[in-house]
Amino acid sequence: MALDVAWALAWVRRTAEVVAEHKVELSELDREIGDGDHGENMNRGFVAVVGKLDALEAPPAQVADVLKLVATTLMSTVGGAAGPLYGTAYLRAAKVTGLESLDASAAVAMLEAALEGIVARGKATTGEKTMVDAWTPATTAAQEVAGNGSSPADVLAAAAAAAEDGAEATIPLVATKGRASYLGERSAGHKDPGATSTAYILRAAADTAAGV
Amino acid sequence: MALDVAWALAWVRRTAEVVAEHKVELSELDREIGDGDHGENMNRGFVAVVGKLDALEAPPAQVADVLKLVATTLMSTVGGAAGPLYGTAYLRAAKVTGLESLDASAAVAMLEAALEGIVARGKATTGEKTMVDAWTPATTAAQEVAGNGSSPADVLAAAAAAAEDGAEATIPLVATKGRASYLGERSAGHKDPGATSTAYILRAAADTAAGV
Amino acid sequence: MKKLINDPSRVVDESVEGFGLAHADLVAVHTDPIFVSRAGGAKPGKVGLVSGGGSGHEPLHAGFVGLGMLDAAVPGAVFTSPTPDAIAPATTAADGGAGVLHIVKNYTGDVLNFETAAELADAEGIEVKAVVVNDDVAVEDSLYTAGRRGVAGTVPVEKIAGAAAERGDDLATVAAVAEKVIKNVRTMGVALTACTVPHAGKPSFDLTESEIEIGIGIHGEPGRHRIPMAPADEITEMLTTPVLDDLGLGSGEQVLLLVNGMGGTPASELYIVYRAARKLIEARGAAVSRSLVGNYVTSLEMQGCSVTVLRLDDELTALWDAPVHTPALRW
Amino acid sequence: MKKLINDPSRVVDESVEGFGLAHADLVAVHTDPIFVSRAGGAKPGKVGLVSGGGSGHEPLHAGFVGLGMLDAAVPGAVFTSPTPDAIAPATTAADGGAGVLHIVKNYTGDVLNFETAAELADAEGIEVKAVVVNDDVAVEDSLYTAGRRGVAGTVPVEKIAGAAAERGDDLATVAAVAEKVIKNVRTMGVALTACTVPHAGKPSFDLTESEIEIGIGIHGEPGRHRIPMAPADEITEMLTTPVLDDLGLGSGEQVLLLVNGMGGTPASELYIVYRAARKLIEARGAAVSRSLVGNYVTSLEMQGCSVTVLRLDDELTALWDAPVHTPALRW
Ligand SMILES: Nc1ncnc2c1ncn2[C@@H]1O[C@H](COP(=O)(O)OP(=O)(O)O)[C@@H](O)[C@H]1O
Ligand SMILES: Nc1ncnc2c1ncn2[C@@H]1O[C@H](COP(=O)(O)OP(=O)(O)O)[C@@H](O)[C@H]1O
Ligand SMILES: [Mg+2]
Ligand SMILES: [Mg+2]
Ligand SMILES: [Mg+2]
Ligand SMILES: [Mg+2]
Repeated sequence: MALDVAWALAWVRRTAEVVAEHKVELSELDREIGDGDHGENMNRGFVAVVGKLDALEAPPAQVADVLKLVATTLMSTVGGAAGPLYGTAYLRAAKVTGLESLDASAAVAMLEAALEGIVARGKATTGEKTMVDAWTPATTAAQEVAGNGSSPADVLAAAAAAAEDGAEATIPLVATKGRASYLGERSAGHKDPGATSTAYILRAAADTAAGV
Repeated sequence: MALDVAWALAWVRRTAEVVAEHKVELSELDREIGDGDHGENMNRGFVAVVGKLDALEAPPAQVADVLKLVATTLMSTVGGAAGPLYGTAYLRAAKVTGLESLDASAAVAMLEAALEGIVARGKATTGEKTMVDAWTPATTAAQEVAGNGSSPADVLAAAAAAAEDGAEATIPLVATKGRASYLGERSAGHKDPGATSTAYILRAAADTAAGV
Repeated sequence: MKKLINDPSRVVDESVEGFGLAHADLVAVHTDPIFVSRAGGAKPGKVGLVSGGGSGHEPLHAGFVGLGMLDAAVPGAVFTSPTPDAIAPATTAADGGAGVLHIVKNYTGDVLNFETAAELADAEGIEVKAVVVNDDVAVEDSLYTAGRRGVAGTVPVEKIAGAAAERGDDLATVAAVAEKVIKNVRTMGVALTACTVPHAGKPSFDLTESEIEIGIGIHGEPGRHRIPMAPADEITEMLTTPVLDDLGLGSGEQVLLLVNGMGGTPASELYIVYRAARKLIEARGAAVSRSLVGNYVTSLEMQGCSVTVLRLDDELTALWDAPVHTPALRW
Repeated sequence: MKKLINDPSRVVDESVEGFGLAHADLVAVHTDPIFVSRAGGAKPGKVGLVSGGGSGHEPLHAGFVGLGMLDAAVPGAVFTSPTPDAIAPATTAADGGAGVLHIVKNYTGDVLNFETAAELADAEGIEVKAVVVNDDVAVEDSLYTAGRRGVAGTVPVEKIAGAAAERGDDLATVAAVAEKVIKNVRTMGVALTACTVPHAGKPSFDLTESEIEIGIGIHGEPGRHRIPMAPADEITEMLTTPVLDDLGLGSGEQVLLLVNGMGGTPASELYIVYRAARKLIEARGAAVSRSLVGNYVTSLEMQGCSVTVLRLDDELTALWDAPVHTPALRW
């Protein structure tokens, strides 16, 4: 489907489903190298997002409206590190999405903006075992695919696949940002929860774009 | 052996050994229907008694001196219910032991005095699942045997056997005195720790009298 | 058993030593026999208050030594009443010439040891009266028990009698005030887990992951019955209703509500219980005019709590509000 | 998991409600978003102090709202930093026209959420400064971590900065006082058991009956290393020596010693640790001139403790001694 407001709504609702499904897994990952709340935090946030969407009198007109609603809701319900980081990501993404539906380069711009927002807030670079390790390869892969003249759905598919690989690749890393950094060497051998939730979010984006 | 001061010292030291040996058992019994400290309490007391005996410059002259030392030491080191009860028992017993060695009727008098002391302090009668349920049959058995013209050692042997039976017979009782009474019906099915320690103390008396 | 201790037989000594160092401005620690008294010594002309009992209930009793509360406290071995040879010198230390009140929790061991100590003090010419706290409604007060146990209700008894002594009441009056509190205070407790006495090395009873003990005492002894785990509001109801019924609390009355932690329960849970208990009291048309929530009469690291309700009148309220300055209670 | 709760998702709401009812004389509880402020409202002309963080550390922070300490506290979900939409109105409530100091524990989530809230408050015309508490020496403060965590050292920061605000210092001065405390306070902790976050339903990590975690934080996160169980004096040494070394504590200095319980440890054990820590400090020729022992910054029902040492000078001592009247700290 086209990356229009209907897609944005579908993406967000699908994300809520996927996060709910993987709530325990995400908290479990966080329990190993953090404080065990990441699944609960994300689920609380996306349940609230869906609640707000359901309560809207008029449906949002644009992709940007949907993303802004997600941003403010996550900001005020998730808490922890992930709340402000994802909140900023969606807020920055909202700012670059155009009026109607996104083409491939707009999709890339959206991902770039999200990544920039996360880095601006969290000051992490790649290799620090954070969600940046999922967002960075996702954005790079999206840029490459878009350069080949692919569809917006292909862009998101490439981003999702790269985010999944990026999340897997956090396993051997020693964390140097976020709560996992307190563990030092003991953080190695575990997958980063934030990178994992990023992969789920982008997979939901790709699947809904592909009409799956 | 004659129930003289040497016997009294042997009895007390044997008691200390037996209590140490059965410390865990006594606490375990108390854990089931009380607060789990009876073995620890009794052992603390008799360790202190032995310590005091060892530290004496001159050996005690009479049975009464030994029993008085036991009484005051138990009183100041055992605590709980057992401390004042046993303390009073030994104190009263000390008062009725004569100058030299005990004959059969003096042995009976010693047991009677101990029992009276416990009852005076604790206000328990038989069947309330306390140490009174060991001391009472012990005293009765001693009286009977003494009436038959038996030796002092036989008196103590009869008392010990009756105390052991009395302790066993506390198992089905519902406690109505002491800490076990808080359990109500749930106190049935367990042997009373104080009756059990009484049986050990009287067995030590009999065994040392018999030269075992 | 994992505990922050060095040696089971040294727990009380070392802990009381640390307590004395941390609160040297308020208390003096005596060793051999061990007891704790006010830093300044007895106040001439004031009735002295002495309490004590087995250790493992901290801050009870030593944490309540100070202005407006106790003059001396006697810690026994863990969960074992102290001995007369320690209670007697504590009584002497507390005596300011106006006599001494012994505040005794109703356990055979405590009663007997304090009785003997009172005889010793009497022989020294110190007038001693004793009151026996027996607030635990989990235990039937009948011919067939040693009477009710003394549990968390001991805190308001010590606080209020302490205030009476501080304002200059004589021994008979302080004892009467204490009796009045005892007559109007009731408690019931629950355990979610057992506790482990250091020298025993294993839990005082066995509870599965889905069971709790209702009507627990404070010595790691089992309660009156065992039930499946339930929500906090239901558990609070099981504790509070017997307390209110036994008190015969009626509409228009005012109470102090004390939710006491057993040692291992987070404050957040105690406040959830407080909220539920308060609603039950208000549902009877009574009002909670004074509150206390926290660990005051504990059972080592046991998880659980007790609910204590004290019927207040103007006198008891004023005495409760009077200044207190002790390591564990201060206003 | 056995807890005195009704519903994992209602733990914070119900507990804060109970807290507000029990301490209505001192605090006001706001709901949706949830925060706690002083009962009387902001004091005109006084710098406001706001702190907050994940719940589960009670009495931190709401227990420290009141005269001489915080003006408002913002409890997040259990172990999860609160959100800006709650921190911002708490900041407004705390503002008496002289600006507001945010006291933030150093966790990425706390820092980011307070930062955003400060922007929101700034947009409302409230001047906000923030200090970040990072006293946990278990975490290396290097390029390779998010810096040290903020743990029990938060209590003296809030107390002393609160006293500075109460005496009328301006925002820059209050912030400087807070920074001075932060520069001079260090902590290290140990866990004997893990804790269970209500919605997680299982322990935050697994420890056997013979292991402990050294260098634990306050969020049920594992520590830096795991060692076999050891006597209290040895454990205290492992906590205190890194603290004293990092502080560079020398002979002749004076300190505040805070032995903080993690929630499930009996007071008696905390005093045993206090005794051992005090000896280590005195062995360096330094003196413990102020002490605090108890549950102040907890991790739910975790068993364990932390040792905090604050280097004192005359100013910090006087501010520590200044009156404080909050639910959890009062003198
Ligand atoms: N500085 C940072 N930059 C980017 N991502 C971060 C940073 N710090 C933490 N994260 C991400 O946040 C995730 C943890 O989120 P969450 O568990 O919800 O918050 P908290 O750590 O406060 O409990 C980590 O797995 C990591 O991916
Ligand atoms: N009123 C009483 N009269 C006689 N014996 C009693 C009485 N109360 C308790 N006991 C005895 O004391 C024993 C318990 O002693 P102990 O465990 O040392 O003291 P505590 O009950 O104070 O912990 C009981 O098993 C019982 O035999
Ligand atoms: Mg987390
Ligand atoms: Mg016992
Ligand atoms: Mg006992
Ligand atoms: Mg968190």
